[in-house]
Amino acid sequence: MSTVGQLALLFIGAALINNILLTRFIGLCPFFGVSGNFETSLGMSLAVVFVMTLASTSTWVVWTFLLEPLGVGEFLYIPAFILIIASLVQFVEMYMRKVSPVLYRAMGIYLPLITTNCAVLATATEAAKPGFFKMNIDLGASLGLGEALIYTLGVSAGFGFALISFAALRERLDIAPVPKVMKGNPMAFITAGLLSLAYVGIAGWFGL
Amino acid sequence: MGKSFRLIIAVVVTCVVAAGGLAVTYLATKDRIAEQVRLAEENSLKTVLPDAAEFVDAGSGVLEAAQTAADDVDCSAVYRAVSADGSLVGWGLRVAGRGYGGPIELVLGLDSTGKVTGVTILTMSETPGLGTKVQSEEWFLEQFKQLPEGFDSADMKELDTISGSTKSSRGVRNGVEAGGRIYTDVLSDLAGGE
Amino acid sequence: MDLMLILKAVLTLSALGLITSAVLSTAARRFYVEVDPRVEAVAAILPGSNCGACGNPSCFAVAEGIVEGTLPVNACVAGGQSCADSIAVLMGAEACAVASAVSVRACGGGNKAERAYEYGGVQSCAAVARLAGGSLVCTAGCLGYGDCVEACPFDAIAMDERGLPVIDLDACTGCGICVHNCPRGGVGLLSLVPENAPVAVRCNAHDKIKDRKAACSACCIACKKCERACPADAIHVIDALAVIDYEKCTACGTCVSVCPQNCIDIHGRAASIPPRAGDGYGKNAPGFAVQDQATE
Amino acid sequence: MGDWIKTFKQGLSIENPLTVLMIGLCATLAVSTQVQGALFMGLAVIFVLTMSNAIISAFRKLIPNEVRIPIFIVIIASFVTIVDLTMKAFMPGIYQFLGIWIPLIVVNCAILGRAEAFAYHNKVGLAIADGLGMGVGYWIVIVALAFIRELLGTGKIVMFDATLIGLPSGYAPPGLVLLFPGAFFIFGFMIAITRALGERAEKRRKAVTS
Repeated sequence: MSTVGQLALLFIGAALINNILLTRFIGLCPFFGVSGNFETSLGMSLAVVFVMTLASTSTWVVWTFLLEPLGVGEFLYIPAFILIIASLVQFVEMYMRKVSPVLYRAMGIYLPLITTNCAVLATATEAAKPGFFKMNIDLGASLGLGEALIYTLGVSAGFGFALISFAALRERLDIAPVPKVMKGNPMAFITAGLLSLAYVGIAGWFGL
Repeated sequence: MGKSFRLIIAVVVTCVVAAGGLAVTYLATKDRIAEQVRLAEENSLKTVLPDAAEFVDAGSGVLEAAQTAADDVDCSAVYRAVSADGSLVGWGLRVAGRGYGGPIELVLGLDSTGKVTGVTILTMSETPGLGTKVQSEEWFLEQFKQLPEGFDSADMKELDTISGSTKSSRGVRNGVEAGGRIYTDVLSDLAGGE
Repeated sequence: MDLMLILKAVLTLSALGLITSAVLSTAARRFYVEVDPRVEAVAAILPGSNCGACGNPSCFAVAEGIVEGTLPVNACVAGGQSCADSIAVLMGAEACAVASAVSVRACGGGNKAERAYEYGGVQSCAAVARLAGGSLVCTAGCLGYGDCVEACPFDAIAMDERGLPVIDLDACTGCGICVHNCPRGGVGLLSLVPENAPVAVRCNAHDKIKDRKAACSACCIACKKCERACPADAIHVIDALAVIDYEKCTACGTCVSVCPQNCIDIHGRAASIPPRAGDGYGKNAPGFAVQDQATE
Repeated sequence: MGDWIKTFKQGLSIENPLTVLMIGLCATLAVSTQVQGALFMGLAVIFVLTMSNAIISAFRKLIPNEVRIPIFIVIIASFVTIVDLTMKAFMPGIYQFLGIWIPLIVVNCAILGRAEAFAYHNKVGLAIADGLGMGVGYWIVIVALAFIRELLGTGKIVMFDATLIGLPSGYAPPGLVLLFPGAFFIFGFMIAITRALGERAEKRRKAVTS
């Protein structure tokens, strides 16, 4: 099943067709908060790619070796996964702040923001237990670790791509002649709507 | 050392209480959930095969053969529909074609000659109001009944799709088409009903 | 069977809880990094949910911002009013006097500056700045469409008849929003100077003198007369542009009278606003009384 | 009792999680294609927010500061799972529609944020008031959004298979409204309107007082 073509489709599917931000609506809180300026969204996307991969690997391991065999996964997966993600983020943040303050300055400050990010939990659960989110690229009964990683990389790349393109748009937005009442957030929403129209279009290319 | 010990205890105690509570709720609701799923399956089978009295699982051998026949569409259950006196009335298939929002699980009723007696949708996650029209537009599911016995993908061409939700209608059509393939490859020679 | 399930569930989750909290507490000790206690105090008040709604990456970054003074006390959106009040109390107790600053305009051109093209588009500096670098021949001058006027939350800026924004020193709080909003704010057209800065160089040009003169008649021609005349050695011509060092400046006003281009003038007083009695600008300076209206 | 009502009202208007604080957007936009679904999503949020606020403020003395985030998360996750299981058992139709959005309540910024900001520092009574206030604030906005989207998108509002309100049959519903981009547009306009109304009310109040 895991020919290179299959993996490539998995990656593109997760990144563009089912872009987690603009076509699945997951992870919008930081999307509108952080995209205010360009640098923060760059740092944020890097941090998301890094943490999401770590999170998905750990949830995949915990699911296949701990929760699934014991049969308790069905109702314990929410607290278990979110506990792992929160502790993982806190650990990485402490580690990074101590070991490399420079990297921490650039990327580390976004780490806590990722604990409450719906996208990370959604992808971690999807990588561990496919089909739960009914993403329309069906991932088969269960993902091998390699496929789970590729899937997560795809999703985080899509997240970063959407966030950065939206941040660039928003910088232009501040100077656009917009009626007073629409200034700021409402206008950001309308732009996000247009951007998501484009992403829905991308899905069309692939005949989905 | 004492301080961090207290921290760990606090977390562990919360986990114990939470896990205990969740386990109890899970047990309380487990049977009801199973019941719901079985019930949904039961009456969807009844709607597609009205004159069948009872549905018998066709056994894992038949299921594997059906899954190979259906190949890209996954088939999760095959039932033998038998009437009161035990004679074979037809087959109930649970197949899942891929729609826009994800897999669309269908229950497909075929009579002993392989003609479609009915199609109902078990679960789907299409966009409400657009994709869900495959269910709300009665003519769409009814049109599968006109398919001849032993239909194949050629006959499927004439069926028309719902405007605005081509992907969802194609998902349903793939499911039914897979049912046709299962019938011609696997079920037709079982029609003798051992 | 059910009891077993409950036991298994309790064991798995508490095992996870044990591992994660053990790792975290040891990590907390081994990776301890000393942090300014005030930042921690503010961070404790903030919700700590790091939701990003305020545009900052994390609550900790907001706490640092508030302590450093770069963020307002009510920066936290999610925490709402209650959280803002408690932070204000905390910060109020320790708010040290920050040297207050005011904004200054480094351009004297306005209507006198040559136009590169007639512009009829959106009346905003940012928009015109995007069109071939702005409608002025001069690449650093004030475009005059009033983005700073509109952006100023304290209404401290008003356009005068010369087509130039004038900053009212009493209203200006030095928040820097006008500098941020001016498309040429970053390159020195608008900048923050100490509140009592008496004089200002009304030119921001960095190109060659020849081009400058062609672009605008009110530009600094780097003749260095001010540099030679200044008793306090507070003004120097650095890469062909006069720059004032406000620590040394004694507000004597000699440079104002000496400059042949009248490019240095009294800071913060528009031609249209008559000089107010009791202006605190270098009372004893010989040149001031005479120069009051001459420059405009 | 006075400040109980004040906190409750605050949650509704000044600190409304959606229109003002703009947190917890993920579920709102996705679920608001059906009033029935939005109704139960709002109820689920109210239940989880109020219960977790109550428990957190009840035990706030016992919860050590250093590990407060993991403990909050486990408490909120348990309440979310309880909602998840009960809905799967008793309301399969609606659970089918809400699907992933129930588990994602646990990372809903509004809940963790309020639990942390408010519940951990206040008495139980106030925490419950805040939970209810924020929850109802969230609920009203999500149902309003769903009402607009379902009416415009499908031409009729269907609740428990009963059509409550239907537009004249000639109305050809534009598909876009139900798709994701439509959610962004409509929510954008909604915030603009609420902001305009808020400003006008503010002006009127200022005119009265000054």
